[in-house]
Amino acid sequence: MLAIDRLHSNQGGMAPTMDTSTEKVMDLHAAVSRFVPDGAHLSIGGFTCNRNPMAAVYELIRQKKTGLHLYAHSNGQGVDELVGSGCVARIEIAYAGTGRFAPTCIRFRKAVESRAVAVEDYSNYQMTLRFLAGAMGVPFMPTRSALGTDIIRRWGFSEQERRSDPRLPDEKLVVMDNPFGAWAETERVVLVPAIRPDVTLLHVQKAGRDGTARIEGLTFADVEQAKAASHVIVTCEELMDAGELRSQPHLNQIPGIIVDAVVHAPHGAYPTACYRYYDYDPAFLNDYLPVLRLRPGLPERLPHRSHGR
Amino acid sequence: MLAIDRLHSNQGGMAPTMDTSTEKVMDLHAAVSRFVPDGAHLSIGGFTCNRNPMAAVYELIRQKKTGLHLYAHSNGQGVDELVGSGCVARIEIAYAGTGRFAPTCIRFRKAVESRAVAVEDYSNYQMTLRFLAGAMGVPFMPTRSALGTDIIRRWGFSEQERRSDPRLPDEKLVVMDNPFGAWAETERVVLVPAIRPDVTLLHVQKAGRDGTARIEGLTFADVEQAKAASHVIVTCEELMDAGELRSQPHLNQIPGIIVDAVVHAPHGAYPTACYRYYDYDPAFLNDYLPVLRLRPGLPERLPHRSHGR
Amino acid sequence: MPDYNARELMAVAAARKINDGEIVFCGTGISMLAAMAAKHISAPNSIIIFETGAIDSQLEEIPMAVGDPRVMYGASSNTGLADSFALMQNRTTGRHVVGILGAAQIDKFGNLNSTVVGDYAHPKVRFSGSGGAADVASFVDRTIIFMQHERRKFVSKVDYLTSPGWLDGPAGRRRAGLTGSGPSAVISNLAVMGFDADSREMFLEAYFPGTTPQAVLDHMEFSVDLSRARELEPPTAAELKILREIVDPQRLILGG
Amino acid sequence: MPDYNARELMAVAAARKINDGEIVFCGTGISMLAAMAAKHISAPNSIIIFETGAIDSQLEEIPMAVGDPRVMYGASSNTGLADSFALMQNRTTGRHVVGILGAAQIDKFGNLNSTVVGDYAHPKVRFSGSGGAADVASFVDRTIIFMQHERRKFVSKVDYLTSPGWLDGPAGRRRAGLTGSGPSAVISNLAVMGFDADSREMFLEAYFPGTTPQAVLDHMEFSVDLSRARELEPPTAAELKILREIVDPQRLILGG
Repeated sequence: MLAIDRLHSNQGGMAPTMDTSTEKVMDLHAAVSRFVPDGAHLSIGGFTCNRNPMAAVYELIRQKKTGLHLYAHSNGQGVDELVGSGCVARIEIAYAGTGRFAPTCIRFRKAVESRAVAVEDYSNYQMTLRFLAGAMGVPFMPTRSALGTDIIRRWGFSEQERRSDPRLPDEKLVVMDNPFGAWAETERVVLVPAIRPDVTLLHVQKAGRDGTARIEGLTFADVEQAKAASHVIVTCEELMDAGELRSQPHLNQIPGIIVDAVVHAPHGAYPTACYRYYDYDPAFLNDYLPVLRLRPGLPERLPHRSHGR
Repeated sequence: MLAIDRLHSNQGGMAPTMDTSTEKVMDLHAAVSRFVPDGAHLSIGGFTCNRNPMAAVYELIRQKKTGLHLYAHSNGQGVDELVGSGCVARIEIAYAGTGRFAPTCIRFRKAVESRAVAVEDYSNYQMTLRFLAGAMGVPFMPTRSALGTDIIRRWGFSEQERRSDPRLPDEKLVVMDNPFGAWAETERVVLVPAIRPDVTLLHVQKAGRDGTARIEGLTFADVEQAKAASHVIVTCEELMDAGELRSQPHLNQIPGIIVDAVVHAPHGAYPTACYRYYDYDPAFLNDYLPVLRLRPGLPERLPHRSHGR
Repeated sequence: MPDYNARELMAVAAARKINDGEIVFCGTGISMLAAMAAKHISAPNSIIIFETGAIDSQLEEIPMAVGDPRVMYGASSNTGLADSFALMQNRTTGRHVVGILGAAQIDKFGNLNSTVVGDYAHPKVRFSGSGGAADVASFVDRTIIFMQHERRKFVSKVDYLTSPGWLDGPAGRRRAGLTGSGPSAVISNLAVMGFDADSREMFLEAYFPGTTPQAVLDHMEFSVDLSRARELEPPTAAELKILREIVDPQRLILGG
Repeated sequence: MPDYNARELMAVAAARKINDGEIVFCGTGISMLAAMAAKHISAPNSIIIFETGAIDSQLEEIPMAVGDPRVMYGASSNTGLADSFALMQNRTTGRHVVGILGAAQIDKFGNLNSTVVGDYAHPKVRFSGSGGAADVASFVDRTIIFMQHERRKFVSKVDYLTSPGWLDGPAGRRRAGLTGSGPSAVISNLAVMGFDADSREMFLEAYFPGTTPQAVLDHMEFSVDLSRARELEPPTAAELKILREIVDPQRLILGG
């Protein structure tokens, strides 16, 4: 049974499902239309200039998705393309930037300044812990990160907006005294709430037809983002027989059962890097800024250069 | 500078230190005498019949360590040998047993029944989360595990004992309403306190002279136990040049900086298993029970059979 | 009708309780046989997980413990305890898990004791302890429990409540803060017990061929409803063939 | 005395602040040069970590971002964000970390803004955001901050407090629940600033050759103590040789 057959509405989001079948390969168009409705709560993997799921992002843009609620820690090109293309209504994020190239995430910045998107700020570790809490099925994780700062004090979404939306926790975060006294040399913690995205998009090096996925090199928070989500779309450089990946199960971070769609998408992270397959493309990333300044309305012009859909 | 030079007393335990040097190889006698004083709070890696750090355990017994406070999730032979040899005063544990062989952990059971050791019970996941909290430097982790059970209600160490011992948290655990309402479909959580062992003993397949360590196959909670500890002793099947391990850093779970001593100890998990090196020894484990019944006072007789120290 | 022993009958009875598409949390021993047999009987898309970190094991040889390296064979992913229990606590995956547990004592609400007989502070008998049982029983939507049917094991009140069943009745789990459901079946060497959908109390669902409802009751400290009891359908030749030729040809768990 | 540019001077000034045996948390750019140079100057047993998961990187080529695969080269262990920040929050390892940060605004207590200019709800200018900076500034025992010395950047009050410095003074961090210490130095294109051990307020520690204490002050909205200021010792020939020939021979970060 395909996971899609079990989809039903849940508080306005998509109900979590699980799929133990062994054949989940589909094309990108099908995967995105099935699992990413308008208004979905979405998270995307990767970090700044590395392993952003760009093929899937461009497909979201082609399908003119709107009203997305985006969760990101430090995401660069993927976030900027989605925001710049008008797909995103709200975003919870720690950092928008690509590194030394187009470090300003210009379309994200512009959208925030013009209030075209609502933004709420966290730190990288807070976002990581929030995905981890979602993956672990607990409502929050404790940390000392950002105590005393405006990250704690200033909320991006109002209390009223939170309370009227069952897909948002009622509090941005909660500061609490340590109930174990000063255990772990900690007097106070901030509890950051779990994120449960409707869908997480990842680009990985290798995936099996059953959804088993292998990331090579830095994993960032991809594993936590996938395990936190109700649905997972994995795009991959190499589509493999599951048995090949299963012969070394300790190298696979993503078990097949949490994956809904596997898409073969060579160069699917381009223009960001995919370790052992290709580096980021500095020329593309350098061109992005002036091209956007000249032709802000044409986000689809660029991706054609690489994977030509 | 060797970590030992920086040892100083801290609330009766050993102060946490960190060692960035690149040469940490020593023999087992030296490692155990330096880093495991009587009364130390100790955790040992492995799970039931797999990768118990037996060589290090037998060295603790030879050095007649006493008053140890032991932390374990599901540990078999290592726990039973330490308890049976009178090294242990208190133990926090989820499960004592080896699997189908000597499943009763007979010396542990006898010691608890005769009150020769004080025991406090948790579940496997609670113990894992407690090590994880220690590794993450937070005072607790939340879970729904064991709500409504005697694991929550019955404490092994009294409130008075806890409050008079700065090395124990004042509470065994704390049940708390979810401060985020019913977020994550959770009304209530139990907070389990971080464990910060003075020392963790691990047996791994491969370690570098700088402390970098690689576990092959199941990692159990070894990584969390190591990162939670003030000191780490790693015994290994193969001692390697750090550069060899560093050429594939994604396969190494333990960064060298958290390790204090690396000991080359082939067959160091025997009679438990070490994946890709040897299986558990069913004959030894079957013999253990009747031999103990006949000669309970001779724990050192058995290990000689394997690594002959 | 073919001959069979109690372990074979228990393994088949449990295997029949596993639904297609479920995740089976396995302990050591007969629960592994049941999980492996289920994949060949009625649940080809069920998968097997172990608390030690192996997700979707293929189990070529029978592991002797959940810590046995053999649990890794052909898994989809292989890590450690933290990931494995997180998968059970996570509501997307956790609600599809059926946990197979065992214990030293059980009460009528399916609460389990695997810790002590006697007072916790002064135990008469100490057992191994919870292990992952309390976690599984807390997180997943249903559990199947293997027991030896003895009067001292089916008790009015467990000496120590290690793993939550239905606690004190229908609202017990919700009041305690547990989200999943409780036990769905107990499989012993004499019978299969169910739990009433309203009262959450144990009842006799089926007694093994060769025994009677009253004989089952004689092995329990508390009484249960017998009105729904039927004789268990014995293992079929096909089920026994799977168990004996595919699952455990060396009879490591099935015994002699 | 050899010629050098401002970046070279800043890199050397920061490298000198790194102690042997410390863990250096690196961002992108000049902080990487400083960390790499320190290993060759005075801190051979210092190590480099990245928030993206590389622990004890050897950095053969200069990465262009902390997400660049090049950060993994020769690392002792390589995982992801969760492990990397846990290492900083853990008090055994965290207290040995020196974090190198940058920001758009800084106040006299070393509090940093990398989020917005103007009101948070109606920003005049939006920046990239905290990234890992708020985490590092919260966890570790000391930080070194790179800044461009401009009046709009050294401000009386940051528009948004992204990363905690000393907050409102000596007791600020403790009151907020933070355990580590705050910033120990600011290195700009004009000067090195310290923080007073009692008041935790910024003071001028050293001004770059070619500038004056007053000229530094002219580039700040708030005033600082100048009484301890000395002229910074310029980079030695040996330091420049390390920077130019070993650390960044292609001048990717050092520039033309």
